[in-house]
Amino acid sequence: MAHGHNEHHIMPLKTYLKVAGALFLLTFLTVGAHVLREHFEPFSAVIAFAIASVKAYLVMAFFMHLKYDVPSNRLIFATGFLFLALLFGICMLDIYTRIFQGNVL
Amino acid sequence: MNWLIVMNKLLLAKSAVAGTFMPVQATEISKQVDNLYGFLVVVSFVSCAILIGGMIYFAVKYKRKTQNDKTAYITHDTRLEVLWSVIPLIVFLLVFAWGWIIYHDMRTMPTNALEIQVTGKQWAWSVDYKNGVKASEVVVPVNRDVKLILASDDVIHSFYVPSFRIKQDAVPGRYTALWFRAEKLGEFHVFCTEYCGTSHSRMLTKLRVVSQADFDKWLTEESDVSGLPLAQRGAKIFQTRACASCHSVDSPVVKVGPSLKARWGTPLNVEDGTTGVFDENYVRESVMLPQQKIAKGFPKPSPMPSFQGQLSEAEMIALIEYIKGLN
Amino acid sequence: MSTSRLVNGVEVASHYRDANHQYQSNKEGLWLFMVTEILMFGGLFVGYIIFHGIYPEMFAEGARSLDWKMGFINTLVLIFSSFTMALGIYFIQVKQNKKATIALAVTIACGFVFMLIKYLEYTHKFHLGLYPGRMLHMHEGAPEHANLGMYFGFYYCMTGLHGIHVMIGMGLIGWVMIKNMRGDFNEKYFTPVEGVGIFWHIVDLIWIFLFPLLYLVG
Amino acid sequence: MGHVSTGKSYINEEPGLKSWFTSLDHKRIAILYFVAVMTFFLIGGIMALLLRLELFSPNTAGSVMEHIPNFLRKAGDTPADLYNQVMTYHGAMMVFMVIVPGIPAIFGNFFLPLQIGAKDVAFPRLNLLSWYVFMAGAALAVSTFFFSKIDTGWTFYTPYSIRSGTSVVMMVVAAFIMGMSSILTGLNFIVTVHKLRAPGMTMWRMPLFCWAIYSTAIIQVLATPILAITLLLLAMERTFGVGIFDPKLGGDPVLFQHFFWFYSHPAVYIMILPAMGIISELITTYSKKTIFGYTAIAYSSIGIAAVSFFVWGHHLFVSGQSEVAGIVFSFLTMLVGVPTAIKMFNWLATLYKGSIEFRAPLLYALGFLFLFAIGGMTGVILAVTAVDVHFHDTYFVVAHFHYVMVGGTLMAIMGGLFHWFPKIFGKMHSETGAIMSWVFIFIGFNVTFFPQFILGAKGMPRRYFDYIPEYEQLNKISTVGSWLIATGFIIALITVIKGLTSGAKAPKNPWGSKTLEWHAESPPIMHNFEQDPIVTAGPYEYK
Repeated sequence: MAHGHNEHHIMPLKTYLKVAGALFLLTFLTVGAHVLREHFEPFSAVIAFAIASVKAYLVMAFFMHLKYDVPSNRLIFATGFLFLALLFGICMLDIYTRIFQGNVL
Repeated sequence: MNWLIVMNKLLLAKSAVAGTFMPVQATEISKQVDNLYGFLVVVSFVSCAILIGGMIYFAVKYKRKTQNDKTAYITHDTRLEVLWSVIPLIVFLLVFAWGWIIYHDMRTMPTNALEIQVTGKQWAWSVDYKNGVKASEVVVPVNRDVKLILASDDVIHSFYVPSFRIKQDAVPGRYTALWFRAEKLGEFHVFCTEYCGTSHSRMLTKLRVVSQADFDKWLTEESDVSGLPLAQRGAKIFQTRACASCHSVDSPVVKVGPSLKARWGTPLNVEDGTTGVFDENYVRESVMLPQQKIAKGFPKPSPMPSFQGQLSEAEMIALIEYIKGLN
Repeated sequence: MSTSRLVNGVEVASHYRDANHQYQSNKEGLWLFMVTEILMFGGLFVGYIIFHGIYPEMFAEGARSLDWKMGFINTLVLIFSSFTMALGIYFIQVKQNKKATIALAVTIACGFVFMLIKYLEYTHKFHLGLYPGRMLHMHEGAPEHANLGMYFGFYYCMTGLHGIHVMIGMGLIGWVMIKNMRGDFNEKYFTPVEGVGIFWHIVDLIWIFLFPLLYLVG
Repeated sequence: MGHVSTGKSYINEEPGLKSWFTSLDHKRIAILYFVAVMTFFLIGGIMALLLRLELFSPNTAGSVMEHIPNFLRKAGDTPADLYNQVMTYHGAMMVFMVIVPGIPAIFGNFFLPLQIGAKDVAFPRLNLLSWYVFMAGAALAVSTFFFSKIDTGWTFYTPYSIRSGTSVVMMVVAAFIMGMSSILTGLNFIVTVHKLRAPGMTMWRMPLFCWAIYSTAIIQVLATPILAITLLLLAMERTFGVGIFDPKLGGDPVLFQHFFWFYSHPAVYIMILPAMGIISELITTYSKKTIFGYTAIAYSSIGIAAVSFFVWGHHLFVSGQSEVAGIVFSFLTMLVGVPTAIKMFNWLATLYKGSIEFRAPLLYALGFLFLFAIGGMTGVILAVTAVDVHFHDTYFVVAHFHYVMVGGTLMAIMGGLFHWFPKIFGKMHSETGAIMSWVFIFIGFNVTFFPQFILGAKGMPRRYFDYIPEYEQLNKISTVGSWLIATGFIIALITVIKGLTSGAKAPKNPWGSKTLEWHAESPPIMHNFEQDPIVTAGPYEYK
């Protein structure tokens, strides 16, 4: 309860507008990169997801107010992604080592 | 030092324990597994003795005497706690490494092994040799590396030979493999250990270890079935196709499907109400298209697989001849 | 047992010390719930990426049948709705509850537009016979890859589950909008709006990744 | 106790049956769970007895399943099919409807707020909702019984579960719904622990039961969503043939196992961690001594919760998972053994120089230590790759997890029940009855399950309706043991009923325990405490 009586942080309207603007811009950027994807191969996927991650950050930090929330809530939300990475990481570990293990078949 | 004596005793106990309650050790790997297992049992026994023994000792010694017993106020002891975290960790890492070494051997396929294709399907194993011999049991020569390539026709099965301490799932859609080098002659159980439905517990077969000479003889004999009388050939097919896992032939007991004992020529009640006679055409239809005429009182859809395209006409005739002979 | 009392115009359940205590607890509960949403969708993403790695060509074939322009419009619609949702909370915070109602209404409208576009996409797919899994039955030509149904399995699972969330979100926003019109919220108490808002942003967040995953990378 | 009681309690403050089903009080909700879970336990237990009866002798002599009345059977089911169905229901019910909700939803619900000095859980409405969600899921699960039943085993492995002709989708949806309930309960408890502790009740002054419930809640929230999506995909697979898990359509059945165990292995710790929490409480109370290594036990709960997410692949050593993955998982599994060992030794050290009173709860706790030591060590054996290849899917595994789940969790539930019985119901139960139940359950348990280790070593696979003759003797012993366990539970049931109907009025703190729940009335009033407690010391200050 770090905020005491002033528990609700109010972000100025201008920030909302800026964030929304940035999100729109990034969406156009994504599509732009998609249209011109031949020039970016083999990185087009990386670009698309990098942009998506930036957008996700903006939504989480500003729209979801995580930037101004208590640290424990940030930690809780991050845990979700962490455990997702775990599931992904180990499944990939199995599947890729299965493909490359020459000695079994 | 005392430690050495203790270690020595442990090792002795270990070899005494290794193999206790375990099936015959028929391969080198099985001895290694049993050694490791024996060590684990001893370690488990020692730690259980410390824990359970300590617990009983304390419980008796510090039994409440009066309502106002004073108890010691001990909150922790860092040295002790580190000790009983680190010692188990070391033991665990030791057995992990030991297990890894053996596991790596199990998973590393030998070169120049005799390759046999084993396919699981509900609920029988079918075994294919390079020369075209098809069998329902695995016959292998002694003292020779054998590699089984496992596949499955339907669901996951698991090929398990307790005496060899080996097991591997047969996964549909891909191949898996296991290998062994049998050192003992004899017959060994093969179980299916991945739950696969109705007759999971009857998906058994034998693994027969014979001498190289007997193996060669068996392989030639098996590949030369065309000389046999029709009914005997049929019996062979009945066996290799594992028909016996669902149909009994020596008694009227129902396993999964109807018994075939003294069935030939008898009247037939089909599940949809029609009737007929148990004759050549009915048997043929039931083998090729099992869902067509299911006998009354048996599950619908029938669990029987279709053998359409798998049995030649010649084999079908032999099979029918065999069933006729069961009367 | 939950009896409540009124503290500074905020209803506080008896097991909380004060309004802030209650607010912080509710907020934490919300975030925990959002973690489960992320993980649930995440499972689908993991499956998608793994099979995309195994069958890249099949997935490319599937992605070609999607119209990225539709996805693009939907992305814009959802981002805009996220913006209006955030505005809704902002207006309650600055005591402009009427404007908040409008912002929430616009958010719901965006939800409708999103679902409408989804509906058009789905019906178009159905028209072509692009159903999930074994129901896939292309009316013109045959799929290049026999298991194309898997791509559409993922497509319908992911967009379908997302669509269900959009609809639930619309319902929830409708609920807080009505509550707001009744004057249940003030600058001190608007936890339900904030909760629904976070839910709606999660829906947006998931779509931000679904769009490149399904429509662009393929 | 020198204190005038008004005679009001959560039990009688609101009259009428209806008030129970609409109550937001955490204690009443705990009782609702108690009744439901015990009912399912009874059904699951009867199934277990049936299974053991079938395995009394090999199938040549005929099958017990033939005596199942016709209206409970699907047309054409052979005895083997019936056995597989009973086996599946036993597993699925005991896991999803008894052990997973068991301790958290009953004792956690009742005592977590009491032990941290709160008036209720953080979200009382959500708490009641979780019960209804759980009951809806459970009802759906039970109703599959009247449709096509289910025969996949509780693990729903593909592709068998895709091809099985039984009501898999219904069961999967039921498990999904019960999973939601589990998530909501976990979420509720986490916030309760974070936010509702009484003044002075720091995290490090919480009783260890609360730490255990807290760790469990974390697993519930983080693991269950993956189960949810896995089960949804399985339902999709069955209805649309999507092909993600179906090898016929290019899918990967081993991936299903990964996804399934990503939940189900941590779920094993959902089942055992709260039990460990109860044991910590019992051992300190009945040896009248502060717990040894409080911090270590608390951290080991969190440690187990964390590491439990990294070890699921040890269920897949022979499944066709890669060798590398197998080795990695074996290594990580060893790490989870350490915090478990720490707990065991700390409990042992707590007994040292205590004043040990042999009451039924303590006997159950000692029984727990005994059985869990065996269950735990055989767990290590199974985690060693090379050895697991032999033991995987044999009765050795069956014995191991029963030693942990029954020998561990169920012993803790029974110990907790007799420990908290006076607090929950405000009446004293018969000590003799409780001890007799322990004698039968403890002995019966070992008679039932120890022979199964040997059966497994000899190679008898699990989920077998029939077996080869050489396994007969050990199976017979095992079956006889199951009758002893049943007797023990019947005695326990009688003890509980007699305590409820004719037990003497319980004092506030009959066992001289130090934790906060014993400062409340027996049974507690609606808002738990007459005066809001202020905590000034740790939970186990037996000086």
